[in-house]
Amino acid sequence: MTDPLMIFDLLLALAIVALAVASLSVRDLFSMIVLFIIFGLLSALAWVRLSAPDVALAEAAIGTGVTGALLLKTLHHLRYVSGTLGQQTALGVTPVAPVPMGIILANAGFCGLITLGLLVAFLGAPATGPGFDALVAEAMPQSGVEHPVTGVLLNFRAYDTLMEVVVLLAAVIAVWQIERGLSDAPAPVMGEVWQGFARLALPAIVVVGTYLLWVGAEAPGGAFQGGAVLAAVGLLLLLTRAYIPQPAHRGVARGAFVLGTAAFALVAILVAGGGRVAFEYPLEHAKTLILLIEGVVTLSIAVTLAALFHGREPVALSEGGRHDT
Amino acid sequence: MTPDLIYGLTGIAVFGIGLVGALCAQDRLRRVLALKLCSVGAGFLLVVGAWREPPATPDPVPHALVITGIVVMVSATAVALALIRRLQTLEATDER
Amino acid sequence: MVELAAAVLIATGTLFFIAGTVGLLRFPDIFCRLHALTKADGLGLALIALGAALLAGTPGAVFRIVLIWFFVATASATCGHLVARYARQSGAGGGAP
Amino acid sequence: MSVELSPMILAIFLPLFGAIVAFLMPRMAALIGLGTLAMTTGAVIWLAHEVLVTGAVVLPLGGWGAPLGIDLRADGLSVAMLTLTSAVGFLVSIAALDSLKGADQVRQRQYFWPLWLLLLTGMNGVYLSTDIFNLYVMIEVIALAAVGLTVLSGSRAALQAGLEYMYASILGALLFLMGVGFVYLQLGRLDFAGLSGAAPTGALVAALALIFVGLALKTALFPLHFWLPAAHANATAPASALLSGLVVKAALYIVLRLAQYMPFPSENLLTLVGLMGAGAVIWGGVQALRAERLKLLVAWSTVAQIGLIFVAFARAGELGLTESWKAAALLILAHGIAKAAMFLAAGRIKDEIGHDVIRDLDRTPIRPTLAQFTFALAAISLIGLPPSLGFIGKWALMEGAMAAGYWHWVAVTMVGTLLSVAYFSRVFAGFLRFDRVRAPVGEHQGWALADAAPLTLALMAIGLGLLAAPLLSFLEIGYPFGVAP
Repeated sequence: MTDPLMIFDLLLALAIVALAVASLSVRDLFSMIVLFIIFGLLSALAWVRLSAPDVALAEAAIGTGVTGALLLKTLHHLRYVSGTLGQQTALGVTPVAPVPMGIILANAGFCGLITLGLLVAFLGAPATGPGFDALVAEAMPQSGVEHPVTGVLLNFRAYDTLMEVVVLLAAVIAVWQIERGLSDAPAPVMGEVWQGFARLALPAIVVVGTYLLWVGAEAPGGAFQGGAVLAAVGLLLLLTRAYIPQPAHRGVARGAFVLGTAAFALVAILVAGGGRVAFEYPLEHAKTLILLIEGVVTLSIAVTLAALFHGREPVALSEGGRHDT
Repeated sequence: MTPDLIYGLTGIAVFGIGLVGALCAQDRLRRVLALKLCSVGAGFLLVVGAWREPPATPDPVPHALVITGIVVMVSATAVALALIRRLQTLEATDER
Repeated sequence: MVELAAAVLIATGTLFFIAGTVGLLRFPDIFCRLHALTKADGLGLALIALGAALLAGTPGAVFRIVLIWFFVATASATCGHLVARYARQSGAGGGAP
Repeated sequence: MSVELSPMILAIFLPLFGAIVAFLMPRMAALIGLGTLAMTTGAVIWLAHEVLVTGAVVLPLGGWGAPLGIDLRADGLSVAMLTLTSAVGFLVSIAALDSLKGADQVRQRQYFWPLWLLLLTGMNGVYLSTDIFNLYVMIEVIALAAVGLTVLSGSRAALQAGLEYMYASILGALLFLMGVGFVYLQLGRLDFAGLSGAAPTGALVAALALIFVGLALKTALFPLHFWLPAAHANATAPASALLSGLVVKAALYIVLRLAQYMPFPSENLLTLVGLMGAGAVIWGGVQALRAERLKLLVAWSTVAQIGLIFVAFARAGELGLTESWKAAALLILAHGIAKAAMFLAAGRIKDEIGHDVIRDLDRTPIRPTLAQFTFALAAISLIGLPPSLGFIGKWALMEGAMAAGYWHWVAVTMVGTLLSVAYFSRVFAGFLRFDRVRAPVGEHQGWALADAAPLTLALMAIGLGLLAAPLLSFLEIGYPFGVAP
């Protein structure tokens, strides 16, 4: 008797592929984004089925949540700027020099070839490569945390995680440099019920976010998932206009962006000494150091993601000005 | 038909769809979305590579890599969307 | 015994979800569809949450399930209100005065 | 509590801290930027000394060792790239001090330095890394900082070019990530030591192909070069010097490094790479001949030169791979220095004459300035006239091709050189006013401080040709080809 869960896997896999095709082929931009968000949530569910709860959490919170919010904000900006706010469907703006059909078909064929090649290579590969299981299991006692994924993220491959936070910092610097001044597509006014919901949800989100950060040492969770949930606090504040970014707050915001990277890099350097290399935490302090880094990085990620959602440096029009080059 | 085979094929299919979208889509937002599909496809592949038969726990290293990949992808998407918003503003002011 | 009760609860919950989806597909305009969605799915979710709570071992898990139910219920109510409000304002509601 | 830091850690963390402090204090960003660059150059020189004395230096981060943790490794090639990056970077920064001092360039001045230092962090990280997923994260750091620099000018053309560049670099990075996924699927480990000596099975060949296509997209190799000319031509002068001179080199370095570890599966794949390079040389040359503006011409010549580097890579077939990476490395160094000098000089020319349309370069009243002289010097190295480093690189390329009997690559190099002479002479004709309108020649322009940086770079590009022998022996230190480090 086939395992019932396998039927569920097959259905989920079909749903995911169908949603991917649908989200790229539907004409209306708003339905494209909604289909993409459902695709993201279902792929998070698929990763739970592949017993990867951390990744599912990260995909749901960051990959779908924050990305979905960014896409919706950009769509709102497009409709507001092009004056089609009232229209029901927002169709994609085709560029002035559309690429001839021949090149598009050639590209599509080229991609089909690549996908076919990948399929053959994937089926040919041995089912389970040797992998790092033994190495991680043997090194976990010295890592200072119980949960293996957090151990890998913040101890064995801490250099990767530091550079990932640097990527986030580079993103917020680039976004602040691209867009400046006051938002020319203000968030729509959404009425009292929404304000009530936000007032109810905010404290709960803060508690859930901090819980996610704290539980990261023993169970799925950690800095990035907690940071993304806490970023939702920032999004809610921005959407309900409870907080409108002021030019005066730029200094604090810049401090919060760099806090995570600076603390992580400093800890990584200061432990190097007395026979230890960079990123080599002394065993007895390992847990406290990792929790310190995780806390600071979470705060930094939350503020950075909220700033990426706000999408511009809050500069007073006089100083920065819309027309400065 | 173990889960890792099913989801491995899904991952490659999603990567292919994203690739086609990234190269053939005309609208800016759609291309950003297609690239995000590619990144989910690549994530699928790594997580499938980490999956082990149920009694054994999966390999944690690719999980950490995919989390890193997701955060990197969201920052790249944020910069691309900021560029698109800025271009929209400039194009709108030029038309008026 | 507990498994049986949980199975029955989850089955009825799924039935409500199916009813909600059929309502979504069949009803003519946006307000009826919203009605179907928020009511049927809300009840369906409550039943499934109850069934899951029966199966959940530790009290901690039960508390988390209740928390989940509470947040999804409030969120879906708020979203229903927002969609209805937007539909009324932009007149896309289809026929409603 | 004494903290002993290896120069490799300093080379990566100094620019990172510099970027953080420069972002926190925008008004003093220039000062912090130059200070950080000086310190980073010091760290690179210290690392070069260590590599000279003890050969390849390996630093297991976190003390975990290769497969589980990440190792940093510095050998001759990586230190040569680090020196190129910090030397060219330092001089471009001095030029940036001058070219971004305009009253209306407040925002550009504030944001150039944190983005440039993050770019430096990413590049130093690429040159020292031995883990392919770590390379992916570093490529993303470079990509985001480079896009930030491309759109620094804020004009609509720069933003459009920046968006195209963003799409191309994200797609390239994702192809690279998919390749990393397949390498993990096949080998179960992600570091270079695991790659060397691995039997080329189906998944590994697919991984190699994906990684190469991803990197070809990032280095703008011929069929995938569509994004480069607009991005490099529309950026501000220092930004385009960094983009063309240094950013493209990081992806080229990764191709060289992976070719040293990953076995090339077959001969005809290598000839395909060579053909793509040849296509780039010819197409880049033709487009440069048709270019209207000076910076566009220089950007198209980048496409052609990158094609030449891939031809150098494939010049002696599968057997010659152990030698041909040296010709490619020499060409990379030569192109890095000369192209940065040329872009800075093009920026200076535009400042002085007011426009950079090639056709009426000869209608300006002023006599040839120092910037035009620097442009000519840089062109000498790019064309490959002796004694410049470009000549040494091309000579090593042709020598290897002749020895292995691959005469067609020699022909391609010749055609490339001819085309480069053709499109550069279009510019020189304008400088020296040979034809058409005899514009009245005005008084001599004084030598500006801003010309110092491009001139030094151009003279370096030519002078280094004389130091080719020690440079080649330095490149071979700690050389890992085929041997696990």
